[in-house]
Amino acid sequence: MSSTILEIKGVNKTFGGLHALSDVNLQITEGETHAIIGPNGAGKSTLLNCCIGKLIPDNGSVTFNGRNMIGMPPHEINHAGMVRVFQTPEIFPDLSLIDNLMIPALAKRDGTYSFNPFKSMAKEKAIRDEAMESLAEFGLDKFHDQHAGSISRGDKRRLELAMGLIQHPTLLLLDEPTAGMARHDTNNTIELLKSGKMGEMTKVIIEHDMHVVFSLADRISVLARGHIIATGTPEEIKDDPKVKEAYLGEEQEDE
Amino acid sequence: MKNLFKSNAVIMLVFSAVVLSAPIWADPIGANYPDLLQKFAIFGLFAVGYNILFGLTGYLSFGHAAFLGVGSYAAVWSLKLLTMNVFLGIILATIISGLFALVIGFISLRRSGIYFSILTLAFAQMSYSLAYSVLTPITNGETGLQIAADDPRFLDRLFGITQEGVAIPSTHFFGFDIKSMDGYFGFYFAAVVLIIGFYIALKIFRSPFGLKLKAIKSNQTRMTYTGFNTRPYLLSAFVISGMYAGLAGSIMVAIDPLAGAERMQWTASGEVVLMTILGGVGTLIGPMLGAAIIKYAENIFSALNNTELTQMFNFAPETIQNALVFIVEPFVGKGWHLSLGAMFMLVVIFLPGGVMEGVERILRLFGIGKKKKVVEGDAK
Amino acid sequence: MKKNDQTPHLDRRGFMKKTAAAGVVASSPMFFMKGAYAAKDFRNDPKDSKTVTLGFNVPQSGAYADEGADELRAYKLAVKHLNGEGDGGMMKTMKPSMLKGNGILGKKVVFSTGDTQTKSDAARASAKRMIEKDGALMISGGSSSGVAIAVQGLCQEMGTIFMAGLTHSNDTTGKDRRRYGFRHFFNTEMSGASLGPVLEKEFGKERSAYHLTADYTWGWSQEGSIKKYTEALGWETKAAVKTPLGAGDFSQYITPVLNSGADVLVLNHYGKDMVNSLTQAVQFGLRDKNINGKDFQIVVPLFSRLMAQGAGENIKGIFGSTNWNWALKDEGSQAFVKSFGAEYGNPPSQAAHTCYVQTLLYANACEMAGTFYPPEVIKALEGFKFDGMGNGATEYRAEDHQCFKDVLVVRGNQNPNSQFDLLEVVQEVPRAQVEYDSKEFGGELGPYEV
Amino acid sequence: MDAILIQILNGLDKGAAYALIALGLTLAFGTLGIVNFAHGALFMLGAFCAVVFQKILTISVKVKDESVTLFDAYKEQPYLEIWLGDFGAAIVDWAVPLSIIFAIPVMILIGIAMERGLIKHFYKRTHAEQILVTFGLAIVIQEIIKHFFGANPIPTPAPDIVSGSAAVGAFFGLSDNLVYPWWRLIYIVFAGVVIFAVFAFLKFTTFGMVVRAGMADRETVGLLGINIQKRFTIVFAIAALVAGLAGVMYSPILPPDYYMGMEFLVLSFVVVVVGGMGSLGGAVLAGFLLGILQSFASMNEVKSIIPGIDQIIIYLVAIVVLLVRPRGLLGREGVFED
Repeated sequence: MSSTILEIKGVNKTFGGLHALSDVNLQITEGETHAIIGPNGAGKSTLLNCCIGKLIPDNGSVTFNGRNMIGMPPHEINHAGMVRVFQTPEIFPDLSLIDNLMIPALAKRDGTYSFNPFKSMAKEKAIRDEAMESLAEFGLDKFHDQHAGSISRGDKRRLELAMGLIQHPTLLLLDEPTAGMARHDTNNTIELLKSGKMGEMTKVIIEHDMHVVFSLADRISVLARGHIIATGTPEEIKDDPKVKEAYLGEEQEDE
Repeated sequence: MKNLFKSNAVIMLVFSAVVLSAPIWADPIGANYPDLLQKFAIFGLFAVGYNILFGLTGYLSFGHAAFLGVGSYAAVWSLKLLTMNVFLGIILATIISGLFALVIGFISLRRSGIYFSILTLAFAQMSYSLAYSVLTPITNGETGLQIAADDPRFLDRLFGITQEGVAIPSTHFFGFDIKSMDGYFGFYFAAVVLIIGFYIALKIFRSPFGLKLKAIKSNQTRMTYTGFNTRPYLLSAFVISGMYAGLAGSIMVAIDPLAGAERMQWTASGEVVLMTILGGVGTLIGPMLGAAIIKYAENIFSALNNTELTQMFNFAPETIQNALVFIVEPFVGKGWHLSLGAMFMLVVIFLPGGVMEGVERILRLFGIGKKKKVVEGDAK
Repeated sequence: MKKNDQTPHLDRRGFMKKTAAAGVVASSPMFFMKGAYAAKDFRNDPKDSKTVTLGFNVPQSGAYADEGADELRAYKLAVKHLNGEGDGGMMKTMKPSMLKGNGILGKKVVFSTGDTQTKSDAARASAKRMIEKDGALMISGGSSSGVAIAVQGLCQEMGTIFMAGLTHSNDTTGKDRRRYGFRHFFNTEMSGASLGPVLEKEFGKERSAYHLTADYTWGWSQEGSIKKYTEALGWETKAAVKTPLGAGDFSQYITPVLNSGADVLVLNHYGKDMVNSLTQAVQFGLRDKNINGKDFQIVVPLFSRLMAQGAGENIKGIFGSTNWNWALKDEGSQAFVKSFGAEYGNPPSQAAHTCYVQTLLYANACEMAGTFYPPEVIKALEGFKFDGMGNGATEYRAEDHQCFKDVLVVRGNQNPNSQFDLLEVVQEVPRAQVEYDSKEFGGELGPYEV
Repeated sequence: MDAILIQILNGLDKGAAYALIALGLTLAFGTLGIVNFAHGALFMLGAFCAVVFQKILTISVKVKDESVTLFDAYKEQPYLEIWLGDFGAAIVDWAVPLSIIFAIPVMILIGIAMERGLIKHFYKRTHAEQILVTFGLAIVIQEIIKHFFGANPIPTPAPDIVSGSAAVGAFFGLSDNLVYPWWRLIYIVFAGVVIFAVFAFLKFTTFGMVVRAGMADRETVGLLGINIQKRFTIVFAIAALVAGLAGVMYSPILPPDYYMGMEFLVLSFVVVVVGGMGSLGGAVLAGFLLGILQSFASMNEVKSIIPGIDQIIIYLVAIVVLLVRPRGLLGREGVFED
């Protein structure tokens, strides 16, 4: 049995009078792909934000690799090995694709701050090669010197994934990696997330698309109105009456 | 071929050649006299440094004139208290303005966007107001801080260095009188500092540090989630650019030992912002071009009068000559501010990337230059 | 004149020796033609040129732009007169005068102009341009003491004579005096000395004054002088409050005056500050007040007709001092007003007058020295006594390069006959009354040769 | 006590001016996202509306002053006085208040022309570019004014009847020394009326609702399918009008000159930021607060403890507010907060 990487214990978060998260408990074990599903407004993004330091929960604990993450600034959480991939691509639109990948690679090497104004970028061959390799992996190498702002939306999503991956995170948090994608692109992304290094990585995926969830997830947690109402294997979740009631019904209405 | 033009050595060679030959190419445009050439170099340096903050990180500071002022005052005090050798003054001024920038930057950088701008503006205006009035014992207020014959100059005295036969000693750089060569030594001195400053800026632009600053400008939130603590990066850029400003201020003093409070006024801060945008934000050469254009307008346009205009348009038949003089006259002499204002508007409306964009467009027209806009300084 | 004749021979010989020793004598063939004076190479020596260039450095932008424009008009007129054009203006009334109306030393006068922006840096930059690029042999102009002192310092370094324009701070010829700088305009000390007795006569000995002072060197200088002379009369100084330069709204400084028990308000402001603070003080009803049985009074120590226009009706009856006024009836003033009026259709301001006179004085000094070589021109100006330029018999004191002449105490005209008729001259305070010891404010002129 | 009361009045008066200028600035910023460095120039143009109107009213017969022979000096008598006698003189006397009628259409036209001709092309540009172009515009406007009116301040007195001081103290049974100029009291009331009118307009009209919605969330308003473009123009015209009116009424206090707008520019930005970018109520509150603080800081008692405090108080307050409460006094959470 592999060990627990991320443990969320009794996390509460309220906005004004609204309980976004109530007593959320969740354990992510090493090597698994864990999907968090739930209707809109269930608190999925809030939970993610509590993990990466964007929000601080009112109480409860978030422990990652044995370290308490609460109150830690986002950049340190990143270095602890928990990396988030954003739903809407948060790339560097004014920089070239290769630079977009070199930045996270540099973060991995240089830490949260390093002052090296006289080092030449031209001499950063190792970093550049790594970035180039990663671009090739995602089929983006042909655009490497284009501005990231100018490439297609799908390419931006792939770039976003590549940026997360190049940091070799211990845990990758994916926020709806296929939202708004055409079916064809979605399938490609699923393949990408399943294969190679990506496949072996511990991942938390927030996803709407049940097709994606059931293709990828080892375990699934269902979040509704701030509560985790069920956690289990895809089969268990499929058959859980509470889930059907709270989520799947609504899901069908959506479509 | 392309790579050749992008190598640091070639850029520096071309840049140095252009800067040092300024007395030759500035002659036909009537700018070949020491003071203006010095101003080109000094404000070029100021703008190059400012661009490290504004061009790379996108943080719009309205308070950089304060650092220039602090650098000037520090340099004059070094001349008064220590030695007439400007070397020490320049070093001290750069350090002190850096410290000053550290304090102001530390506070101001707790905010971003327009709030950051207003914070820096507030600090600079406070510095100016105080320097003009309450701090007169340190700054000599309205008159400005000058050196005097009876200043202590402890270091000079310690080593028994005196300048014979003059009431007020002149500044020198290890024995080379800054005023020698009819003032051209002062220009070459400033030019060499500019070249060094430009080289450092070039290195910064092309370093991982510079790339990270550009990334902050592009998407600061993402930088934090990518594992960077952005505030120390911003503070470093702020302090570096503050030190450039202080350095520029001290060069001003080295050439002309006087420091006045109005150097710190918000309009002076605004001027360097305008220089940078006018020339082209984030480009290496642009800010210097902007500085040269504004200083040229200030010094040359403001001096043109009817007589000179008439001479200038001598080539044309008389009616056209009169018409030309009539059209141009409101824009020069006492109306030189008008041409400055109009120029700002025209550049921003038609060339959002500043003069550098214009240059690039022209180059593209001739089929030279790059097809696609790539952020300057990406050495490949 | 006398002083000039006495130019110590020693000096001349000393300098010749030096030149010879330096071995630069051979550089100029002029040496043999023009005698010893021209031997020394000096900056912007016109040599064979048919023209000589003067640099007029006036504010063309900012708050003093109109004053600057008036100064420039005066300079252009002076150049015309020097070149023998126009009616000659004061050249005909100036005594003694060696001016012939053929330029200076036979060379036609041309000029270049610059914008000081009323900022030290900008003023020095434009002065340098005129010296370095346009070859100006003399710089003149300006509308503030900060600028005057900054440019004067520069001119000392460059070895170019500076004939100050409007500058009123004691420092210009006090602690910041320079060998190459000359001031025709009066200063705060003279304002105080001239105003004191008039104030005593008009308002009595038992007054208490409240000062509002522009918070910079000139303001302090002005405050100090007025305090010194009013306190000598027995006036009490209730308070002296510093106001920021360009405050705009002075209400928060004016209201405390109401309850202070003071019965005189002294506005040590100039230009826009003066216009605003005076306008607002009057709005606060200060002038209608009666304190301890005395009518409340406002004093503006340095009056400028040009700037006072901005205060409109509010200047009526307000006392102040001024360097010169177009309504003076002496021959020199009349000649100047006549040619200025004919040329531009309006009377000259005090700034215009001082600039015009300075230009003529410089030209005359060159003629007297027989050379443009600055040390000799300086010696000709030092101690030079003249008359017929307004303000009566005048002397350029050698020790501090300050002109001593009559000072005008004026009052805002209650019933002006025209838009120019804003000030009435109450008294022409004789020169003897405003003279002070040259060592009073310290300072060192520095060397003749740089 | 008197001193405190009167400084509060001073503060209200200053605050009234600050609030009026900042109101338009924050309106333009909140709705249009424009950082308008030409806003001070609009204030100045308003003041020059009073100058121009006064000049028109005082077109005069020139009677040559025969005592002056060296140049032509004239004593002037306005035609209005000749034709209409005392009534004419009264009109001339009331030039400044009357010039409001002149300023309203002029300022609205200037606002529309500015927005249509220039500002609207800059909605999507960076703040830095907006600053550069509007700063350039401000210089151009200033130079044009300087070309026609010179650099000296031009006196624009208040009507005779209100040019003196009101015995405020006596009225409230306090000290007789407590007097305050009528015109400044009028200015405070006038500012109150204009501020109220702007608020009422935004609160009770459909137009205002759209504008307020736009200030809350610019993107969604664009999706409502309303002709935003036209409304933006009107908003800018209102901003120009408010600045202009502030200028007209301020002209008896501060004789107008071409540079006066620039002197208010920095200050008005500070007011806007302290109040909260895009918050109208914040601008008004911050205007009055800074006005009063500035008045108190100028008191001798305060200055003797901290010299020079009156020169820096505004900036000091701005720094403290921005650090402690970055969204400004009344700025909404999350709006322009960083």
